[in-house]
Amino acid sequence: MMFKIFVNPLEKMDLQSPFSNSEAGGFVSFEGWVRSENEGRHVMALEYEAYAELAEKEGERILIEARDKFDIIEARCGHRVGRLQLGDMAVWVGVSAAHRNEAFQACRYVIDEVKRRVPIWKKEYYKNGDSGWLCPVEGYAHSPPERDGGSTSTA
Amino acid sequence: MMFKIFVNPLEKMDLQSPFSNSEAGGFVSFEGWVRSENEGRHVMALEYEAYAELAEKEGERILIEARDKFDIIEARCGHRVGRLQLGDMAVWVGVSAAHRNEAFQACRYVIDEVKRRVPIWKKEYYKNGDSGWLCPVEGYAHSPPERDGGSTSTA
Amino acid sequence: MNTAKTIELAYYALLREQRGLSSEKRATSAMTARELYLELKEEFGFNLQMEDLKVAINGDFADNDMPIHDGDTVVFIPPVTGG
Amino acid sequence: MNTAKTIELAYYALLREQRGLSSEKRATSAMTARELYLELKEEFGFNLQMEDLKVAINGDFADNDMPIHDGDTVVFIPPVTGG
Repeated sequence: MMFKIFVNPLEKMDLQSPFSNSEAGGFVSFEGWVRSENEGRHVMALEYEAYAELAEKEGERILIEARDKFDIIEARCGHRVGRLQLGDMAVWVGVSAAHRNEAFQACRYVIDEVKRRVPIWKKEYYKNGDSGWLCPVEGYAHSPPERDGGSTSTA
Repeated sequence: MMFKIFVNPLEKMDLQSPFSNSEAGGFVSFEGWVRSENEGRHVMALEYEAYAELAEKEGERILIEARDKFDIIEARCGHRVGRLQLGDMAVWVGVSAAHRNEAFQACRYVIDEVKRRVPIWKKEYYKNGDSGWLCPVEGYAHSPPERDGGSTSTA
Repeated sequence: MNTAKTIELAYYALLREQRGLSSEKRATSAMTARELYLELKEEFGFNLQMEDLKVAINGDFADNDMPIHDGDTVVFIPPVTGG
Repeated sequence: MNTAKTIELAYYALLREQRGLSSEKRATSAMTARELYLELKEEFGFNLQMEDLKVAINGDFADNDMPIHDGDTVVFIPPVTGG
């Protein structure tokens, strides 16, 4: 298990290379990409900031929970920080298992919990020159409505 | 949408390259790998055979169904045929969407339906020298019990 | 009524191995795919039952009881195990 | 009873921008993380409410009403938006 914060671009090949295992029959991965629109606003770029020490600790806990809850072989997650452009990969989750059902469920669990619990924050830069830290708190300025457990400019 | 049978090894980079799209916030992929054990037997290699014309037609229908059922942007699938070794990728499914929930659901739908409907067959070669076409029919020799909609030497 | 016709058959996987051929032309008086399979099963000792199989006629899935015509390509599809 | 202590604070994201600093040492008589935040909120005009925040003490999550001690590192964690 390994949760890691990356300052440099996430490299899928590197992230996936520890997964080779002849007992694994299925591998599910999730990639979160920076997309151009959030709540009707045109996003030009994103900036992610992490409380890295605690992010990696909490991220590792999530991966261990995934292994305890689902019959999987390996689970890993990488999260990018710094300034990202449209289409860049912000987060990668990979899970291998003997059977695909467990791989799908665990991968979904990891990304959901990472979004919910890991101390990482996103600032959006808009086409009109505005920018702001997303803040899903009722009544606060940048407060996108919930969707899939929190809609943002990634997924 | 594109479902394709490959005689040569599946190349993830090639399979994923058509997915770049600035509206996509999430990308989910599934990889089926040849694993070393099925129903307690030691698998050494696999051979896949396809009725290619109908496989690509039925596969394409599945991808279109996925797009109709779920709010996704793109879905693709590649399936390998021929002789595969342990760890080789037998099948790849990729789905992009604005939101991750749809990407996960559609990816799961595609692999489940591909396994259920697309005319492709798998022969397992065992450590003890035996081999046989898997045949999930009651009372038939090679008849693994159902698990996750059909347990085999991939996931 | 003359029901003699020539059918193109293609075999895959288990049926290909049991038949020892990938494809063949066959003269038959079978009216439907089901009748044709029973004829083949009898002749070649296929051990799959008709109800275990799907049928494709001319490149797409068809009902087992679909009539077959001279020149049709018929494929009997064992339970699939891809993925 | 002398409750004066020196706390190490680190700020992230919105709080970092509102404070204009990434970290600082601060003398405080606050007994708990909650009291400390109310002190900071008052002084620096933070607009997030205590109930919107989580607290980390010495590198791990802690209860808002956890006592704080001299030398502790305290981080107030705005609602997370990673992924």
